[in-house]
Amino acid sequence: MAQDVINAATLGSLYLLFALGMSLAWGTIGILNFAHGSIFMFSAFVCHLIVREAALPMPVAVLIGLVVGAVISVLVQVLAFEPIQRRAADHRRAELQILVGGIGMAGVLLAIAQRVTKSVPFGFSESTFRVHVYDLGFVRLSNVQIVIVVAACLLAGLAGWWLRSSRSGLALRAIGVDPEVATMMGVDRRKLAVAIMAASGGLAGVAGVLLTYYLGSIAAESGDAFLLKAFAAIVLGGVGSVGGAAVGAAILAVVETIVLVQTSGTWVDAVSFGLIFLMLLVRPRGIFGRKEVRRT
Amino acid sequence: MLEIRDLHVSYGKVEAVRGVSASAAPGRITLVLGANGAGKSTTLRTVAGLVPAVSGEVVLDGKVITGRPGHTIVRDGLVLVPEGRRVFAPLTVEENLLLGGYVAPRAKSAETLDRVYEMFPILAQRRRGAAGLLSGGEQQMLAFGRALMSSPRVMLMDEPSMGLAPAMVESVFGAVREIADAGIALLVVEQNAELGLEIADDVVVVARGEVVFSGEAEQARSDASVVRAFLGEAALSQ
Amino acid sequence: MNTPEDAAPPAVLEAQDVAVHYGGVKAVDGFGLKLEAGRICGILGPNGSGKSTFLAAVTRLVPLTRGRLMLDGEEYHNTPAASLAHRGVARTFQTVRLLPDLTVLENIQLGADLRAGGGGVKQWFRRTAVPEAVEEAIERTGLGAVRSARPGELSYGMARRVEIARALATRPRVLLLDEPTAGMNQAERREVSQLMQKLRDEGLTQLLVEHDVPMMVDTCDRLVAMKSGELVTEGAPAEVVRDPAVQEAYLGKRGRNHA
Amino acid sequence: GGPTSTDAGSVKGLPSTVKIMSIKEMSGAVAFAGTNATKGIDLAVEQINQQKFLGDSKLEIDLKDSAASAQQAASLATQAISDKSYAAILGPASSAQATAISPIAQKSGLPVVYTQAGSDGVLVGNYTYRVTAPAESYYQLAGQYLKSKHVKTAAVLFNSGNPTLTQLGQKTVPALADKYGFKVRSSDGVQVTAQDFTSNASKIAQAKPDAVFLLLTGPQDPVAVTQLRQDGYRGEIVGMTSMGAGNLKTAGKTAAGVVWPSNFSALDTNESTKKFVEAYKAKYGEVPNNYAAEAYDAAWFLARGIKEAGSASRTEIQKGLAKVAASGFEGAQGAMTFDGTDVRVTGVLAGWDGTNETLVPLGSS
Amino acid sequence: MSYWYDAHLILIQSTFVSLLLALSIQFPLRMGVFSFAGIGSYGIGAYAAAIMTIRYSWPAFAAIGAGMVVAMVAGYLLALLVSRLDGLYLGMATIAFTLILTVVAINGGSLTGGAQGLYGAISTLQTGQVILVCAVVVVLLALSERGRMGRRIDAVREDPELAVSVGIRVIRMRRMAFVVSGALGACAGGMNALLRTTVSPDDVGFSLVVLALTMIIVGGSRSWAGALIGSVIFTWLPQVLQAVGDWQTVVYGVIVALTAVYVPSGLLGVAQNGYRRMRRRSGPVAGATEKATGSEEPGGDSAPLEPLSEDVPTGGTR
Ligand SMILES: Nc1ncnc2c1ncn2[C@@H]1O[C@H](COP(=O)(O)OP(=O)(O)OP(=O)(O)O)[C@@H](O)[C@H]1O
Ligand SMILES: Nc1ncnc2c1ncn2[C@@H]1O[C@H](COP(=O)(O)OP(=O)(O)OP(=O)(O)O)[C@@H](O)[C@H]1O
Ligand SMILES: [Mg+2]
Ligand SMILES: [Mg+2]
Repeated sequence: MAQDVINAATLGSLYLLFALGMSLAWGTIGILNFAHGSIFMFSAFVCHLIVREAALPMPVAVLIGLVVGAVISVLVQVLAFEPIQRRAADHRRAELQILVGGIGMAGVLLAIAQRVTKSVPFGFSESTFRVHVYDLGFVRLSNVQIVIVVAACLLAGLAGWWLRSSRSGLALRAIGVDPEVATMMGVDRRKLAVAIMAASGGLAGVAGVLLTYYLGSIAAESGDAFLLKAFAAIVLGGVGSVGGAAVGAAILAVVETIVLVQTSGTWVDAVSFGLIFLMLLVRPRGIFGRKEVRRT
Repeated sequence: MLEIRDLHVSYGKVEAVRGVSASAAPGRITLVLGANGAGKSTTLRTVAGLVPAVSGEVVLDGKVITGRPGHTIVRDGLVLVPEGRRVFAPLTVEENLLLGGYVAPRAKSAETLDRVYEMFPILAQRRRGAAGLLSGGEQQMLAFGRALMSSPRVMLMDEPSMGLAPAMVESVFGAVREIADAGIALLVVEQNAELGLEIADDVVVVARGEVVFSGEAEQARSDASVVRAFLGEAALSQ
Repeated sequence: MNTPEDAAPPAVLEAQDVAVHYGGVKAVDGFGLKLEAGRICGILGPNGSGKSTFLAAVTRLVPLTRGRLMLDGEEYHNTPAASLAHRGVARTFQTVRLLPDLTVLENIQLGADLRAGGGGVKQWFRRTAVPEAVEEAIERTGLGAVRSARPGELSYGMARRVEIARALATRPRVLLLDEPTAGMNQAERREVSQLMQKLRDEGLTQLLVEHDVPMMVDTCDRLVAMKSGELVTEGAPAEVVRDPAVQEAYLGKRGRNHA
Repeated sequence: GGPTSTDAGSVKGLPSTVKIMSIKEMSGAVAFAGTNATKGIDLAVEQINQQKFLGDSKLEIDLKDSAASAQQAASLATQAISDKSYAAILGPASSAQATAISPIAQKSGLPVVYTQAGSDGVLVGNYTYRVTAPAESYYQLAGQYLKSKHVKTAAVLFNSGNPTLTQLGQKTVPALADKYGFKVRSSDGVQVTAQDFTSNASKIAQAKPDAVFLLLTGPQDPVAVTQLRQDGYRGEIVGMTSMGAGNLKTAGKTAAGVVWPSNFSALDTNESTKKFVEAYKAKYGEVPNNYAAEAYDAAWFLARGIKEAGSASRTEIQKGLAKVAASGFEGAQGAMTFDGTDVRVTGVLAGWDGTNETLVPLGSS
Repeated sequence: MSYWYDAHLILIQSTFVSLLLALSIQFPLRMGVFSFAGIGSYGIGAYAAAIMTIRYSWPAFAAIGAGMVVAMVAGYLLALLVSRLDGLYLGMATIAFTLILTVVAINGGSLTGGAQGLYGAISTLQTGQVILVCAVVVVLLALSERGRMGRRIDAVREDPELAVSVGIRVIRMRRMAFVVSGALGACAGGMNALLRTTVSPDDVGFSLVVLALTMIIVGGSRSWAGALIGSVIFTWLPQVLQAVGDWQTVVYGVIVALTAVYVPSGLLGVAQNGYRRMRRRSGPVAGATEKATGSEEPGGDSAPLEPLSEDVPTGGTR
């Protein structure tokens, strides 16, 4: 039981780490980045290539993941999303185009990684970091698990504070509503958009590297499965709320763990997506989602 | 303080502004009048850096600001209250105001916030509510307050009285006058010419993208063509 | 209430004790009025007094917290909003709401589509709406020259007229207008006012929300003043405007001069 | 290796080249299967042509990428069918693609030889052959191994989205348990795309069975093994062929001791296997894996069938293949016999020693 | 020609199946209903048709029809359930619906054939019949894009509240969108299952959602022609990309990204613009209908200081 709690916490933290970056970009400047999963995978992949050449310690690997993720994410923003937003006739069409643009970008990253790895799993076995498992008698806990849970809580807290309490957080949310008026108020929207995408990609990179340490290895396709889970967690929690993403990730992780422990596991997706479905029926804008502001 | 010199602006092939010149000085209100589609809003938007000018220049405190990106212009003390309010609907009233003070120092921003709440008590009441849920008039107040938050030296206003009840128009115009008296330069576009002329110091009339009248408000009030066009026949016969 | 010689005509639409609350915000709180057949009734009230919300409640676009709505003496506060349009109630909105991809003509046809037939599958694919209704609405509002323009190319005044034309094209019996002249200049306002009076003379029942007091006094047969979601006073326009409560809350110094 | 006896000279009735379409997954998630298979096929064709196995006529392979899409695979098959110059197809590895090809090929009478493609629906008639033996046909090796280790209890973790793995987990292993005297304590499915097995691993580690069957896909294998070990599980771990092909490399030492029954191992001492491995190493400078070996056999099987037919006609080739199948042959996978159109091999027990694949001798304990 | 037809039969068939599938997502999208339930319906249709054919030897159209009926009922019930959802929340709920169906298919035992799926669904369905069905569907949908129905659909998408105020029963229209989407999706699925004679859980999933979405966005999201363009491109692209060898997945991604970025109104929009430009160039007579409506002359020709000269379309976008 205690072990299950630890496991659920780890899984939830992984989902959160992944979802956090996606939620940041989506909840502020309205970019639902479907390339997020590929950025996550590709950061770990690049890190793997580097670690293969030089045995690096974990913090350095995480840093590399962060930088790679941020750089790719900024590239995607500058090459795809920014031109789409600049050209799109209206908001709704831009939304769909960004989705598809992200899908295309994701395809490119995935294809490159697949080509190089031939879809054989890759990891950081050459890193100086060693997974160590502490057996506390009633539970077993590894050092990676601790790092993941701590990182998730810390980063989520930081992101939440940033959006709620800082001026740039406020400006970002304003950009998502009306970029032109935000400009009028003195907000440099291009710079901030690049900044938030960098943060988002950096988080994806950190998540990718930590996940790879945790699982030992991931494959080129690993990003896609997480993408859907993260999307689900964000929607469940309510778009635009970091706390929502955290709660969504936690619910998803707990449900999956329970189903895995209690049943033979083949129904996991049905139960977790069934739950999301029901939750949405009860709360159509997610758990912490604000009602859409609409007036007659 | 603010000088608009022979401004030309086009949207694609459409020439919206064809040589507008106007100016605003501290403590004075310049009223811009003109028919629908005359190019008033376009002029203001170009000054605020949201639309590129084809030719001509805008000079703020002796510095040419034409061609500079929109977000840098607020820092120099020029702010625009946009046509149609354009409040950030999902953000709260207070967040809208704080965003208005994005470029102002924090302490200053807090101080101005109190002043705005004092000027529009309804906004203080609704500070935690979403701006999009306010009534049309309330939103107009918010847009006005938001612009004040940046502590501007030059303020452009695009139809500030639209949708406001008479009493509120009066108090907004009172506020506009007060702001001008505090040494701010104001350039106001207004459909309600009768009221506008009452508080204005200078008047510019625009038609089809060109200036057709420019002078003191007093002069405008007595100019028959201006009166006929903007105050109606009734006013003329009075 | 009205001029003594005509006995008060029957109420086409009646709202009693209407309340719309949003959490703590009492947007409308026990307001009501009667729309008499072939008359123009106006609502005056400070910003945020609940005029638009009341209109939304009457047209069933927001749910009632309490109250009774009646059309031709028949309660309708549980019927869906769309059926209200079918029963002859049309409206315009405070902010211009046109479909950006359609031309002016098509936007107006959208209104006439209402009368193009029932809900049967065959009707879905009918090519044209009632063309007479569309032409009539275009002519009335003077939109002939811009019929093939798109909303983005229109001036504000024109766009507002399209709103009115669309409502007229539904061939309504009752027309509700929410600040139809905001952002227009004096001359344009006068035209809208004249159009409304002409429609009244043809028997159309109207409700007008406006902040332009002289125009309201000229146009309306009866005025209702509202404040904080409640009724302040009602009656003949000149009287209502002179009411001290109205002057205090709504008109301000200058407005009083007008009255 | 090649055939033992080759009659030189021309085989009557064959054109100067016999064209075969090879439909393989060369890109996408299962590209590793396609690229390795292609290497095996290239080697076989090189040998066949050099040895003049078909006399003066040459075997020519036209490689097409089905890019992991069943629709693309089926479309390529119809192109092969309409273009009469194709004599046969070497089919793709994924069951989804194979089941899309089979009915069309069978209907229009074009012989197809598959490797992998373990699903039941793949073999639909006498024109469809498969030279990868179903895992359950040699999986008793695992039973023998576990018996020698005196295993009494076992747990099963299988990928419930994959037909082959599901079949192994739900049918083969329970049957094995009956036969070799151990009990299956728990049997859990995981999703096709599952990446994290922490919960499953904890659950199994707490139950402490003597053995665990991990019937997962290649990318899932190292993760599941690592997590089981990290959760303190010390018993036997038995997998299936997906453990091979370098998939355990990232798990390294943690995975030492994992075994899996395999239709092929490069370490096999079998004569024909050794010959293949040597030739492969000489050509590519690396050790062949099962995908390469199976495809190599498939190509040779086809060549034998063509020779037997003595004609490039599709119906004749089908008859030729049937004859070859009836008698069986020696290939990279050792001695191969056929059950209908489906191959059977003896198989070996492969294992992982922490850095390399090894051969696990049975019967030693 | 006939050789080419035979050799590319599968792609031809797939193009039409993809068209129906794309339409099943596009139709609700045109009403602003972001529903991916069409993909789930595709699964329902595919399994129903396969089961009816294999177990009960129903004729092709009866088997497909059975799937369509089931999917339409499911679509209607789903519409009732999710009536309060919109935007991407609705998208998520309907993706959940689709994924749940996939899991059900995997766990469906002998009825659905489990992870392996069903095979041997041999029927008499002809390519010509598939094309005929598509033609009928396209004609009906094309009608729904014009005239009264077209306007009403636009209104429901752009401004549901306005739509209600002109008497459009928005809720009913939305439900209809789900039902039609279910029918189209199930029809596509059923046909595909019978043409391929197999169906497996792999066939239905998130990747199909992504594919369908890509088709309609790249092709054009407002018209059946856009869906057609999208389905042609994404069915034939892999074939064309054989030329670039194992770079094909990379090139595919680049193409998708480029079209999304640089072709904002979809390829259909590009085609329409090109056509318009061509017509304009081809002579003043043809171009006359396109005459600008006066917006190019701010202020029109009214005298200055007479702001409201009648009927002059002057600008001012608010
Ligand atoms: N959906 C809502 N949620 C919360 N408050 C609302 C909502 N809709 C309206 N309100 C509030 O109810 C009050 C009445 O608003 P309404 O728009 O009806 O006023 P109004 O009389 O039309 O004002 P105006 O003349 O400025 O348009 C306002 O204070 C507004 O903020
Ligand atoms: N985004 C745009 N694209 C093309 N033309 C435009 C655009 N915005 C404005 N115009 C045109 O430019 C001209 C001037 O418009 P502008 O909004 O400046 O007028 P205005 O004087 O503010 O009118 P109003 O009183 O209606 O606000 C009009 O003819 C209008 O059609
Ligand atoms: Mg303007
Ligand atoms: Mg209002």
